[in-house]
Amino acid sequence: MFDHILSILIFFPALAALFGVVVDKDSIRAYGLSVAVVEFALSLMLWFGFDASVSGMQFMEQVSLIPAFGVNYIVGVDGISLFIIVLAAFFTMIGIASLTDTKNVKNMIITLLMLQMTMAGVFAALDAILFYVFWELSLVPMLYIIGAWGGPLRVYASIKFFLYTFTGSLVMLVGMLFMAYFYFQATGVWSFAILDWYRLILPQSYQLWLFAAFFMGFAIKVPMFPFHTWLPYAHGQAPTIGSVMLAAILLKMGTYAFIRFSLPLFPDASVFFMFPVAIIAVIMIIYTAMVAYAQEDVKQVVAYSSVSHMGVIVLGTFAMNVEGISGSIFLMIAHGVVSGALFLLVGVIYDRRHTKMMDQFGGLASVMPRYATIFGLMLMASVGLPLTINFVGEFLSLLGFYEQSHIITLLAGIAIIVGAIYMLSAYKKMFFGEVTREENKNLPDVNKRELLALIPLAIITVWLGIYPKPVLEPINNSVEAVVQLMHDKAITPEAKSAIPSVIKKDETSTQEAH
Amino acid sequence: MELFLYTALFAPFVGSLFAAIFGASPKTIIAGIIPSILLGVSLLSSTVLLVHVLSTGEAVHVEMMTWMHTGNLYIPFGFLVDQVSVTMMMVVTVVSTVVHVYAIGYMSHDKAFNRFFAWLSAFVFSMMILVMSDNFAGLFIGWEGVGVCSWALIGFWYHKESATWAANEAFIMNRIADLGMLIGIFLVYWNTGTLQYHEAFEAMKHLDTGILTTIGIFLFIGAMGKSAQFPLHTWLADAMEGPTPVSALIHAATMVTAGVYLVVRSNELYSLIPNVGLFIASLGAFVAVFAATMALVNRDIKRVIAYSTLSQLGYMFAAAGLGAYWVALFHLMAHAFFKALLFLGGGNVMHAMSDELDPFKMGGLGKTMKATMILMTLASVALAGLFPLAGFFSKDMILEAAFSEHHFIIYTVLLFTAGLTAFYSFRIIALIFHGEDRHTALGFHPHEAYPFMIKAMIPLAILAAIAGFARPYYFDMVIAVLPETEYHIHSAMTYWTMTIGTQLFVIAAIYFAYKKYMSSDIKVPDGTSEMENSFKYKLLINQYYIPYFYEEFLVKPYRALSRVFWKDIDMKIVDGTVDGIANIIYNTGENTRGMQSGNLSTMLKWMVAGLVILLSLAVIFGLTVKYSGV
Amino acid sequence: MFEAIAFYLFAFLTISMFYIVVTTQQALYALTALAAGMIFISAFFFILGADFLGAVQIIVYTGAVMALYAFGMMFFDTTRDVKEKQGNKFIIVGLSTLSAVLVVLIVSAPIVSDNIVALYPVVDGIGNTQEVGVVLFTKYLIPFEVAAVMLLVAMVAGIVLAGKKMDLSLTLMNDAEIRELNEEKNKKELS
Amino acid sequence: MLAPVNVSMESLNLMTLAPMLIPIVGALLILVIDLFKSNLDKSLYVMLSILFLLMDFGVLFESAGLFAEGGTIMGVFDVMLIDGLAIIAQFIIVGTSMLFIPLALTNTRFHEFSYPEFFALFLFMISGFQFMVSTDNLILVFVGLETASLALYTLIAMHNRAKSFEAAVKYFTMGALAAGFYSFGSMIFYALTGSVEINQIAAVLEANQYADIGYVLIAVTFMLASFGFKLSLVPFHTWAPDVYEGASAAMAGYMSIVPKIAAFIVVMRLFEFLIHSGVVWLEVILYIFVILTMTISNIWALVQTDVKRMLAYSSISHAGFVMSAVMIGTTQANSALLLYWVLFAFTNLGSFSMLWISRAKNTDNAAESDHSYNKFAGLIKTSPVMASFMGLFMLSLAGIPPFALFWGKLYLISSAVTSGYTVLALIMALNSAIAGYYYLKLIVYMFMKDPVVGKDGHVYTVNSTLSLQVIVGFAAIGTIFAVAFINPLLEFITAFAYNSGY
Amino acid sequence: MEIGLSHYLVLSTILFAIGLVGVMKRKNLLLLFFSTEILLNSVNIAFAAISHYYGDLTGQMFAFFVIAIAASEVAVGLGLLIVWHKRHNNIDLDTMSSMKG
Repeated sequence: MFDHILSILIFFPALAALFGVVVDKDSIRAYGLSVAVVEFALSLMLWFGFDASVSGMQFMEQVSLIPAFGVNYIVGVDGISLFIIVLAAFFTMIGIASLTDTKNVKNMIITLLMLQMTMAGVFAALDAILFYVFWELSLVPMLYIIGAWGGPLRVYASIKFFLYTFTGSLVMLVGMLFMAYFYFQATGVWSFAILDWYRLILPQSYQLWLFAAFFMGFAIKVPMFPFHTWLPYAHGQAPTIGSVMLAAILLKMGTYAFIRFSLPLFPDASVFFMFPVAIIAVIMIIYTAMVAYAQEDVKQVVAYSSVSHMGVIVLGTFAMNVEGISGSIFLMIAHGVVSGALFLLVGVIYDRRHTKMMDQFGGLASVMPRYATIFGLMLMASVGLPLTINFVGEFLSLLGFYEQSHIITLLAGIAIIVGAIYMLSAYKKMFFGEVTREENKNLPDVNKRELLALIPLAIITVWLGIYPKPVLEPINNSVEAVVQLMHDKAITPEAKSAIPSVIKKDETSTQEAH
Repeated sequence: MELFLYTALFAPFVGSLFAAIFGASPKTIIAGIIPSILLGVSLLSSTVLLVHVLSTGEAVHVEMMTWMHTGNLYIPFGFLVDQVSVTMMMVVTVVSTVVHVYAIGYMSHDKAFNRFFAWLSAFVFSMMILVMSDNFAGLFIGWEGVGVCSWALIGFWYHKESATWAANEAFIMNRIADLGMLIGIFLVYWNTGTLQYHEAFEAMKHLDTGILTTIGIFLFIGAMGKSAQFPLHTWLADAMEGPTPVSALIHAATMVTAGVYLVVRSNELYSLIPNVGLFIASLGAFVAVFAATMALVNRDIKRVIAYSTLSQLGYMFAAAGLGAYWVALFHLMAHAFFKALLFLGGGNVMHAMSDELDPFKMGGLGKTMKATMILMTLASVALAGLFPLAGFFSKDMILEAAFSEHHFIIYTVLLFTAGLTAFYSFRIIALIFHGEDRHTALGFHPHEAYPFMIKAMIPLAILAAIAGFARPYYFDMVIAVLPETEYHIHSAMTYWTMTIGTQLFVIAAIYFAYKKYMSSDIKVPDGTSEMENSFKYKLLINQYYIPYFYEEFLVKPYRALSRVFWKDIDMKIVDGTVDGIANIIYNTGENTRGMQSGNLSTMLKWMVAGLVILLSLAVIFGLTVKYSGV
Repeated sequence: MFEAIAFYLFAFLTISMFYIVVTTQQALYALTALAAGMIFISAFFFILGADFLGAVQIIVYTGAVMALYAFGMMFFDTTRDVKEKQGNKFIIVGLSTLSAVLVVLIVSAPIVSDNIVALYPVVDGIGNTQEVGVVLFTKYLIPFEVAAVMLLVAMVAGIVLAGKKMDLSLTLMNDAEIRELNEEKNKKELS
Repeated sequence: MLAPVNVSMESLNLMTLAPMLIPIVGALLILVIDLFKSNLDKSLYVMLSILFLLMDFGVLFESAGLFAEGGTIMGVFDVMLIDGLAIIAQFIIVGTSMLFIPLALTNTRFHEFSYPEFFALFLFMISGFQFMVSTDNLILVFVGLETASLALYTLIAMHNRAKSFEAAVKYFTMGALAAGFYSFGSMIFYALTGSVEINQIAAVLEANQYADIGYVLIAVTFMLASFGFKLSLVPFHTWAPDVYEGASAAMAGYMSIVPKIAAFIVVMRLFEFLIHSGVVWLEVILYIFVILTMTISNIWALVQTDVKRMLAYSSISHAGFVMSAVMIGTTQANSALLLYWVLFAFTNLGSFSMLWISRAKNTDNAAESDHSYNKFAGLIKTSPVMASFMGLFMLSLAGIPPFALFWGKLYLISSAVTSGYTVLALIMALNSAIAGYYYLKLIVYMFMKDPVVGKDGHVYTVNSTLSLQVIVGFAAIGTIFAVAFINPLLEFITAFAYNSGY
Repeated sequence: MEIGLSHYLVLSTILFAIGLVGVMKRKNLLLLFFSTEILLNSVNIAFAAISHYYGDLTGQMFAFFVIAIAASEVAVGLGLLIVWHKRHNNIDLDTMSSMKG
């Protein structure tokens, strides 16, 4: 039954969205929720069917699409992608469950289900073109969500979001075509299958150019400084659900792609560009954290905090060792959960007050204690408190990069300081102090529906913070395979030495087996 | 024994959860009682463990489960109860049990009673993790855990701006240090391949001194933050915005000593790098006198006690830095008891005075608050280090250590600080309990605290009184894990001279304090007196202008820079470039669309023009080929 | 020699005729000059031995095309001067001079062509018309037929555009009006 | 005396004529029917046209079979040339025509469809294009081109509105100029080589080793100018926006595809051998053309306020995009060109049909033109299905995967990459990004703005009939599920193009 | 003085250029059509000349078809001209710019 589970995961929501067209608009919410629940259940089945001890791809399916040009429908998951898929399904469910009264709710649900398809597709795709298809397609529902349900600047924000990412990914597409061409030159066969590409060892000069091309696409998506300016607009204008999906899943596409494409395909270039990228990451971390501190709109704080955290993820990715990459993948999931939750929380207050300006609030802790508690928990997770989900990822990412550079890690570590500064000051502005505004005095606390969405997130936040093993172990195995691949492929001596070989690990693992 | 270990560790956690369940509901006394009982359980378990460790001399080591495992990194939730950690456990559980019971009374009128206990127990749990962990990562969990609990408890009265500000300050300043700690941990990992204390210290023996020094410095930076050492000390005084039991437990007895614990725990590392140790000791000595001077003039009971805490932490670091780890630990323990007692007494006074903190507005409270007076005096005597209370034994050892290690400057500084300590301690005792009644005029109606609160303080009083005598037994116990450094002054003559001299010096200071502040012409200072306008006073009351410096040169520039980053760089330059490119493209279209004039004649001209341009190019190319080819 | 004289004479005449066509303000002058120019061109054809083409040129151009134009001109008031506002004379003059100079520059240099094999060589002693006929109805049969279709298309197009009431818009008329129109048409056909 | 010419019927290969003759017969039949009985309904003529085109399509299969077996077929004194390109191009021409002609069956009455001549001219035009692509004789190309063009001018004018006359006149006049260019270019080729057949020209030039490169370039220049007009390359594109705006949406859509593919085929035949012979100048010039056309028309499309006009500029841009394939000149590029055009046909069929469906008899006074962006504001609220379809086609045009045009772009850019045109590939990619903006603009209007025309969605579907819906549905299916038929299509095209030597 | 092919080609080119001038200069539709006729005719001379000098009939064929095309164009062009004139009562190109941008 697991043979086609990935395809089912990808296309079930799309099909359901099509059928959703005929569902009455009063019942669409229930319909959407049930579809999302089924989807989530499917993704859980995927998890349970997943063999954590295997490092390679699982549940592979392959259908030829354009054999003449080497384009295939190949899907499969490994530890790297598995959890993001689960997370995507989870957030779709949470998102639909927590949808407040929206106009055109039917369109919203259909769009969300479509979005779910693209998200599952991106992370399951093992063919570059298939990946690109879902990658681009995911822009469309998001464009609609921001543009149709967003704030006053929604059109500007949505177009900016779309065109910016679109531009980057077109450059990436050119890179992909070059990659396929090099593969063709080497083997005489067209292929866009990533696993095939993994076997190709390119000269360093090619790697550098291709890395740069792919980098454009990924960096804008992540978004990395200085390509990040679409994000505040997108988040600022998007409805809650849009921000949640964007922050929780869509941004992860970029960093995921780094691990899936850039690192294993271009190990030497990755090492070559490690420091420039790391410096950008450090700028992202500190600079955007400071910008976040200056914000007046709480949603923008969370938005900029996303950029800051993505910096840590990028840094971990480019650590080129198992600790760092595992950490960055874990942090992707962690940041997904936490930033998703934070956006949901911002949405809660926005629903009540229709403003996100922090100076409109103050003293909410006494008016909405439960809300304040959950917000506080997520805040602490966001600043990377140990035993919350974020810490594991952040710790491992920084730990990993420390092997490469002490100074940069030290600078990146400032994240934990500046992160605390903007988060705590935002929290202080919103929740502490006296309730000064009349309209804030009788705000209702979080209701059942909102709790339904938030409590699971809170549980995950703590659970995976304390016991990350179920997630970390599959990630670890797959990452080890990737790092080993990179090590084996590396051709320059610098790269060989920067990327550690994993094989020596056997003796330690037996030692730890007890 | 594992059962006791888990009980000791998780009982506070259960208590915290229990109280948290009632977090949002109105005050229920049960939310205070249950956690207190559970803490008692934890205390009992710790005692059992202590007995076990004492009797067998063996550490209890368990590994509960894996936390992180990826690549070569393996971090379990492992717990170690050895001689050092059991000491800390006893200190933590004893003080926290007392404080819990005390707080049931102290917080009885607070709306957020339940929340208070949830956080307080959570703090104890974090602290237990901190001291019991068998690896650096676990330590860091506790480290951050106590940080966040401290944040929540300092900002407990969140409607007060000053409280929330102080909470954030504490958290952020601790974070700065935590970064150092984190880097230290990374260094440990990449150099030794493990974070387990045992294995890491084992591996360090083979490492280069340079690396060890770096590790030592970074770990100590972590310790500096938590233990509020200069220059990260400002948060501690501000942290007094929290409820008094919090100050007693967190900011006197336990959390702030975590830094000392870290250094003691890493003794094997610091033994290898004596230079860093010396630096620690010097910094400790400096902080000791630095904080003591600030305490001299402060007009806030709790801040005075906080500065005193800071000063005593300096002592501990001085000891630890000099290699006298067990002395540091011993002083830590003794200090925990009498300082907690002092704070709780201060809490009683505050309660009595409706949260008034200025001792100048009190005076003569001894009449109404006899029990409190006795307890606080006792604690102050212990703090001052008079025989035979706990402070004498522990502090004297530190002085001896400094002396016998021939660090006479440190010795002198510490000795001088001892005098200052005695002076400021009794300054506030005198101002609060003795002298003229200055409060009635201001409309205060002081009353003694609940009897059970007083009773709750009694164990601390007893411990503060007798703990010193446990020194030999204690020594025998901890040398199993700590370096066996006993200090013997070579000549008995010198020893006695020193001891008695110190005692006399202290007594003189106490006398001076009483004399100065019991006089009947003490008035509530109004900023007009000559002393208040002196440079020295201004310097001290403004804490050497360090907070001012931070505000002006760090906080404000940071805020301004953030704004510049946002408004100017992010919006104008970075985003402006993006929009600029888009606008250039769009405007090019807008400005050139006139070319499509819709006039057929123009269109035809365009076509001919295109042809002519092509022709010219062709001719140029053709001629080039013709004349270059030939 | 005769050839050279004829060439230069007719070249001069054609150029001046066509020059008049593009410069005169009088539509009638232009029409006449064009017709004359066409006839002079046919002279070249005769010089070059393309008798059939020369004949066609005169018949088709001067006979048919010019007649058509003449009919066309009847619609307009031809007595009036043609007023043409010129935006920028420089462009026109510049572009055309440039193009002429460029092309002349290249074309005046002798073309060196080897390897040219006449596919349909001119055979001596046979009339041009006959030769043309053979080639036209063998090799160029298909283009010839397509040209026939093209002429049909042109005819249909001419009829549709000029003959079918394009001044009425069936798009905008309602059904009743159209019915009326059709009845009118039928009546005309019957009568 | 001339020797009698003996020709055997077999050597004539009259079969090669069949595909072109069928539409001619159809057209004549329509004219004849009209002679006997006028005022017949347009549906009759539409169906007749479709029938004949279907027959034509079937015969093309026959030709394709012959080609697959025996390679290129020359017929009728070697004037006709049925090679792979000719077959594919005819498939596209006839197929697209078949899909466009049902658009005549509108709900509202339009002037041109009341005349049977419309359909006759339409069929004549198709045969003209067919002749144009299935020969390498410049004369036949010229005649076929003119046949088709003259019919096309008339068809545009028959829409019978001021703007459509204006469009027809503009198109016609510029077309006449282009015809002059064409004949001048042919003349120079003839002067150089003594032949008007492209393969002969190629052979002679090859034999001379391009000694007269200057003359070749002059000829090429005139040819470029002529076909630049047909293909609407900048700066010969100026007619396109006006003509698209003036013509009916159905006609405009048709124009964006069929005449251009015919022109592309001729351009390929004409320039391919030059490029392969290393005429650097041509390569450079084409490079400039490609980039200018793509970029400038994209930039102008950005600022349009009318959807049809925007689509016109977008078509120009697409043509420039595809022109790059001619420049690259590899088999992959040529296949990409044809593939792209098939997919483009589907997408443009859809988008122009959508415009056509929404076309009212009168220009709305509130809106400044027939299909202004404003008209489509808030379409998702008034007519969600329509909005979704329109959005779909816009996404496809923008090159969002997995919709049809993406695959064309992919393959085309890939061919650039494969031939080492890295910069070109990047420029193509970036131009797609710029183009994204104006397609998106329509989506923004439809999905994110509030309606201005009225709450009644009927305004948008005034023309909707079953046949139009079928066509749109067909286009939509082709657009969405393009990936399903791309492989056979690509293999077919590649094989045919390769076997024809392109 | 031998008249060679070049002479004819130059003549043809000059006539063509005159035609181009006319095309660009003329704002009257009818006169514009005249100019396009000049373009085609100029080419015809060249074709006939090449044909003559190469002794090949193809050029004459081309010229023949060019004439046919010119004639057809005239028919259609005049049709359009008349329709336009009926509507607007002038044939000035400058009035013909309702679409632009």
